[in-house]
Amino acid sequence: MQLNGKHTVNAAPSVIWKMLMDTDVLAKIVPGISRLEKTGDNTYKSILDIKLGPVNSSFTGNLQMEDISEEKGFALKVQQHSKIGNANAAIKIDLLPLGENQTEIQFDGQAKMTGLLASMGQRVMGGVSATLTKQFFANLEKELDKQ
Amino acid sequence: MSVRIHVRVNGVDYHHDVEPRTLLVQYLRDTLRLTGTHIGCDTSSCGACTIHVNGKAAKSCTMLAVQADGCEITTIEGLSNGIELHPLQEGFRECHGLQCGFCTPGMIMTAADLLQHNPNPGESDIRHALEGNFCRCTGYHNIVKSVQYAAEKMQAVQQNKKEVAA
Amino acid sequence: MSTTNGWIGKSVKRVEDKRFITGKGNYTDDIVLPHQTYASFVRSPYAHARILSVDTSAAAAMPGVVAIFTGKDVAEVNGVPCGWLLHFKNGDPMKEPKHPLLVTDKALHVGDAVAIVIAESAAEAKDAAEVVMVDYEELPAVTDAFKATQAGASLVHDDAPNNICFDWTLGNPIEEVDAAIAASAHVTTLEFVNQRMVPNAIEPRAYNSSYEASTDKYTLYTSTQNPHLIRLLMCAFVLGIPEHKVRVVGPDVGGGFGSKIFHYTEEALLTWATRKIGRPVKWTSTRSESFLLDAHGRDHITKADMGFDKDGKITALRVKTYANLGAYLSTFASCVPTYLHGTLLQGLYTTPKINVDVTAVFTNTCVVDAYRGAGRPEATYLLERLVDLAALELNTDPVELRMKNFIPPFDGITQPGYQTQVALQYDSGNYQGVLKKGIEMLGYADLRKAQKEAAANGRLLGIGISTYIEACGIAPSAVVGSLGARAGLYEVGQVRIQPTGKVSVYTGAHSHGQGHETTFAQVVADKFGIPMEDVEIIHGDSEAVAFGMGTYGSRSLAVGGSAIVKSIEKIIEKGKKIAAHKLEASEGDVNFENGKFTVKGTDKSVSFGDVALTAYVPHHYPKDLEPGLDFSSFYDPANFTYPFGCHIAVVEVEKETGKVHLKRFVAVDDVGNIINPMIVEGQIHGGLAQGIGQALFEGADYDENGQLTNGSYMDYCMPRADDFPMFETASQVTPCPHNPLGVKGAGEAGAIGSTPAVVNAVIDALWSAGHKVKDIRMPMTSERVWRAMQS
Amino acid sequence: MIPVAFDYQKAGSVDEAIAALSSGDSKILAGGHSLLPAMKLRLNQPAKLIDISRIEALKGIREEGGEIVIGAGTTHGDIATSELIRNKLSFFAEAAALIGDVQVRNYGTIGGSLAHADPAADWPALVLAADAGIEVKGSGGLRKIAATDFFTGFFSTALGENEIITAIRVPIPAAGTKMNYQKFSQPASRFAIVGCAAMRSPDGKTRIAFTGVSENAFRATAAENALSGQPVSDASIGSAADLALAGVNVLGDHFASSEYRQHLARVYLAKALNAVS
Repeated sequence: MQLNGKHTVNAAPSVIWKMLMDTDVLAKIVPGISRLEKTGDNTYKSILDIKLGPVNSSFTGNLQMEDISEEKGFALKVQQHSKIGNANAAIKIDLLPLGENQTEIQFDGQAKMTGLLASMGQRVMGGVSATLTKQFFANLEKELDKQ
Repeated sequence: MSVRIHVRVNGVDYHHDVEPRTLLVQYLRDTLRLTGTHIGCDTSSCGACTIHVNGKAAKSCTMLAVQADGCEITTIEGLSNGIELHPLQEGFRECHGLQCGFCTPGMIMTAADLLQHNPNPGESDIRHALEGNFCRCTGYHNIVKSVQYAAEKMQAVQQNKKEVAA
Repeated sequence: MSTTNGWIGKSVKRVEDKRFITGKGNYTDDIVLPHQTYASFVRSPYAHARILSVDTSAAAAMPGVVAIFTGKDVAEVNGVPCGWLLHFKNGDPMKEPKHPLLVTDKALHVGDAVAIVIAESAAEAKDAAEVVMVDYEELPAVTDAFKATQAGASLVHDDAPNNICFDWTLGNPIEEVDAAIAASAHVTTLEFVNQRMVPNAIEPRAYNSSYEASTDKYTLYTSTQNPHLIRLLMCAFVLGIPEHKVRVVGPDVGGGFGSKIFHYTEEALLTWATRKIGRPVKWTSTRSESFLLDAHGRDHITKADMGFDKDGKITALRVKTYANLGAYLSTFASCVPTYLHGTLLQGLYTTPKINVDVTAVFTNTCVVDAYRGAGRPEATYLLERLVDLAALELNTDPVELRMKNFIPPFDGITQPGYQTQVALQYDSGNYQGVLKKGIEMLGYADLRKAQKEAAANGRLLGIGISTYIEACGIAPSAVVGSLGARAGLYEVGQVRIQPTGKVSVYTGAHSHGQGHETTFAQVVADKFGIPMEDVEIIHGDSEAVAFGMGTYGSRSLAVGGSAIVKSIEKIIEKGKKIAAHKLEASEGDVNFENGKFTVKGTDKSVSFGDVALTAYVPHHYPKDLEPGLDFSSFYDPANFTYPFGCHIAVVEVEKETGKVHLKRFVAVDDVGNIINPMIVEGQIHGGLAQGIGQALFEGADYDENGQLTNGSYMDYCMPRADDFPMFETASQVTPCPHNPLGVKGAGEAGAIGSTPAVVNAVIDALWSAGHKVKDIRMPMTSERVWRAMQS
Repeated sequence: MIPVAFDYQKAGSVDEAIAALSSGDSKILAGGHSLLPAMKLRLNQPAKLIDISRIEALKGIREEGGEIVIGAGTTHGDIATSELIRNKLSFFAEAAALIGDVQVRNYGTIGGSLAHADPAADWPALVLAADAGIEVKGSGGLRKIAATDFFTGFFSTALGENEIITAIRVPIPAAGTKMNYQKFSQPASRFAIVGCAAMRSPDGKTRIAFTGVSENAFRATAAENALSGQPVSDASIGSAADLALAGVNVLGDHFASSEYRQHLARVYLAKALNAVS
């Protein structure tokens, strides 16, 4: 499954960067996170509760940030396990400054599903990814407003 | 946690404690040992498990046994009186509407629902009514003919009754 | 032996129906044994993964759990075997990696079983299986048969370089074929995919195995098409237990279409496990599991060239196919893309030069094996698409082009059989006859006019023709043995006359929808001149029936029926001896007719029943004759049988959406002599639905990671009642010259001719509007057809 | 085929069901035809089901104060065959007959379908085009949510955590209003790849809604405005389609790519509009 898109937020890349690197903030932004624990440099252990229509399941796994380029971008690796299947994703995230207080967040990557998620979920996967993305940016904006 | 249910199946009353997660089809097959109702899929698509609940066709794999509490249920085993065949059963035999027989009980129960509402269905009515029942053997051709046979037979019986009454 | 009382050829209503229409069928999942336990499997969610660890401790503590076994527990047990050994072109044997009952190191496709959990109830088994913890390391997967052979592709089995199981060729030397193609006035070329099909018998596979320690006997109830073969393979090749201690029963079976021929790992594992735990173990596949595990069909990637001379005569055919076998070798996997495909590439045509080259490939997908038609649909699809496309390209009529190239009629008796370029010798045929009848039924000329008018009005009508030939009743044993079969392909038929003259017939063929209990009884009643209700057909139980090879490849009547006829002949022969003694005549003067033994030229006779009674109460009996009237025969046919036919589809394509509407379907089939026209017609109908299903609706899709992305009825489109018109069928009869019934087989015909007919019709519709597309990938979804119209 | 174990409560009244809902991880069981299939596959594992299928107050179709009121527990089958619906809200009957199969229509309910908010379900397009109100009840009492506010995203609605849909209230269309629902079905599941519902009053006021096209069903307001009071022609349909789909995230899947689905949306909009003009 392809995951890509972009979103413009009214904040400088440095602000966004700080938020993305902050475990507490990240836990609020990533949709469905019920627990996020830093386990090392740029690695996290996570529990995600995904409730989307027919699918309601708890995912456990890791988030990892690689190829970190300060305030510019990073690669996010996600490995999640659940009883209904596993999801692995590799997403390149780039922050592009658009003027002083504006950043375009670009993301581009792929997610792989296994198990029931793969065999039963095709009809809804497109919607899942679009929705999770929307939620992510909505949460991000909410956090930005708070700051 | 078990839940007490009372159902009337093919005219017989049953009282059982069932786990809430027990599907009606599992209750019929495993508890009552009425194995004429079959399970062919896990997405409520194939219709092999079709029975009548309070006179209406239902996929018994998409209903919990607890939901059937207090209901009147008819399965393929109860469609006829055991001696005479229901016109649909007869139709399926006369028109070679079955091969392996696995989808047949569900197919007959769905067709019975159709004929209750539409005693004189056209070919396309029949085909549309059977969209929730898969058959892999017959190509449906003879199933359509079987239902037509039954419809004609049932109408003839009705007509006969009317004439006798008159 | 002549027909005696007319049962043969009658549309007798089926005797098996009564139990099915009243819900009294007895399918494997209906059977519950005393102290029954239930199994659930832990299956790999990855197509290719190393198994780092398996932790069953939490599962073992779950309520109701009786036992859990992992790959380590069965590491010493053999895997399930392949029944057909082929060799590489260089003479090396094909790669035959172990197909273990449970995997230990690596999972090779999604659904590969890692552990079995056995519990007191199915629900508890499922709950516990869910908490077995398996640590996987995902490995790269291959799914596409061609890509899997390319450099750099990851390996499914370390000992099969380039993922090739074997390569294989048949026909004329490739140089000759290349030269003939090069010299042709026109060459039609097609590159296409014959997609992967999921058989989808509506009854999911189910097994129930039990073991009795006091007698050291096993019983396995299995949803199989061939119980004896399962017993043979399981006992001799997998578990190493003596066959006489194992009873295998195939009770009522809810459809097979090939997928229930094969010996599956679960059958052997349950039989192994029941002894371990001392209780019966039952497993019924869920539909989700069926999608992932029941051997799929087809999956060829093919490039084919057909050459024509300036007069439209076919000059040569060259075929290169990559056949996907899946992750392991299923029971007949190796012979399907080779001896059941390559040998049919003569089709109905006089093509003088043919070469076929097949590369059989392992991938990280479900195994692929015989599915209704098995190899023959692939061959027919290829030929009939090529011929129809050539007609479009050459701007000639597809009927004419076919007629021009057909092999002339031959009966196989006064005229010899037809020797093909690809090993087979056809038995008898009249190919012109079926095509002629087909276009008459269709009203071909008028329809062509209507098509033109429709095109002028912006409507897209298409007429698609396909003719086909198939090879059924695979035989003889010596020949198939020389081609690699590890078993004989005869059939067993025992006819036991009871003392009262009633007849019990034991056949090694297995009925799972074909109606043997009726058809076979018709043959027996007819031959003995007795009522049908005096005949009982017994099948599907290894303890009742001496032996058998089962039902597949449209073989039951041609081979199994012939075995029964052989036994009937023996009974009549012995009966004549008994009758001669009773009638005080010489044996040579006794005739058997209409259920009576009579002395020629006299009115002296004795009934069949009297003779039977005498055989069992031999008070006045020939001295040198044994009592009893009970014969068993093994019939090994002299040749395959070759049914053929003509299928024609009429479609309308929605211009705006690409949606295809099947308006009419005409099928004229010649399956030799017909015992029960109603049943034959029913077999044709079912085959048509599957063949049309392949063209328009069905197809398994794996993503590049080896995940089956349409593994349920929500995404895999099963044909439904409202997808079809009424079928217009007819038959022609060209008897098989080499079996006693003159029958050829009807089980697969419908699925063989119909697929190319529908695709040809859609292509024809598009050409009628000027869209000169060569191919649309099956299934021809609305989007694919729409896209074809955009180009 | 076997759901994870759960507790079960049969609710005798809406209030009882609402009270039960607040007790944690529970789900409402109405017809069960969206929920049980997911539970059988263990895609969804609620701890408790609250069965509202026996609550008579949730069933039935009636006319009341210029509205047609459809109880949330009314089955698709009952809607398809209701005389009242056929006479006054014909496209509801037409659409109902296209849902699932006869067995599903016999037990699946309109309320269950709306609460589930499957992006390819039929009802959302209908209630949107009919400008219906969704009446819901929670611990805070009864409230009405406009259909246009109800579908908030992918499988998500404006329904509160402890709220239950009680009825669908549809303003009775003015005499002479034409309505139509056009559906291009996914061939396997028969959910909508594209469903388009349209309604046009004699004075040309037009309402259009789509399902199946994007993450949730939506009203094509800009297209409605452009068409309202204007004649329907190939040209006006074409520009309405442009307006309807502008900015819409059109889904792509196994059966229809985004591009093809967009094309179908245009074709089916034209079919629906031609039927109501």
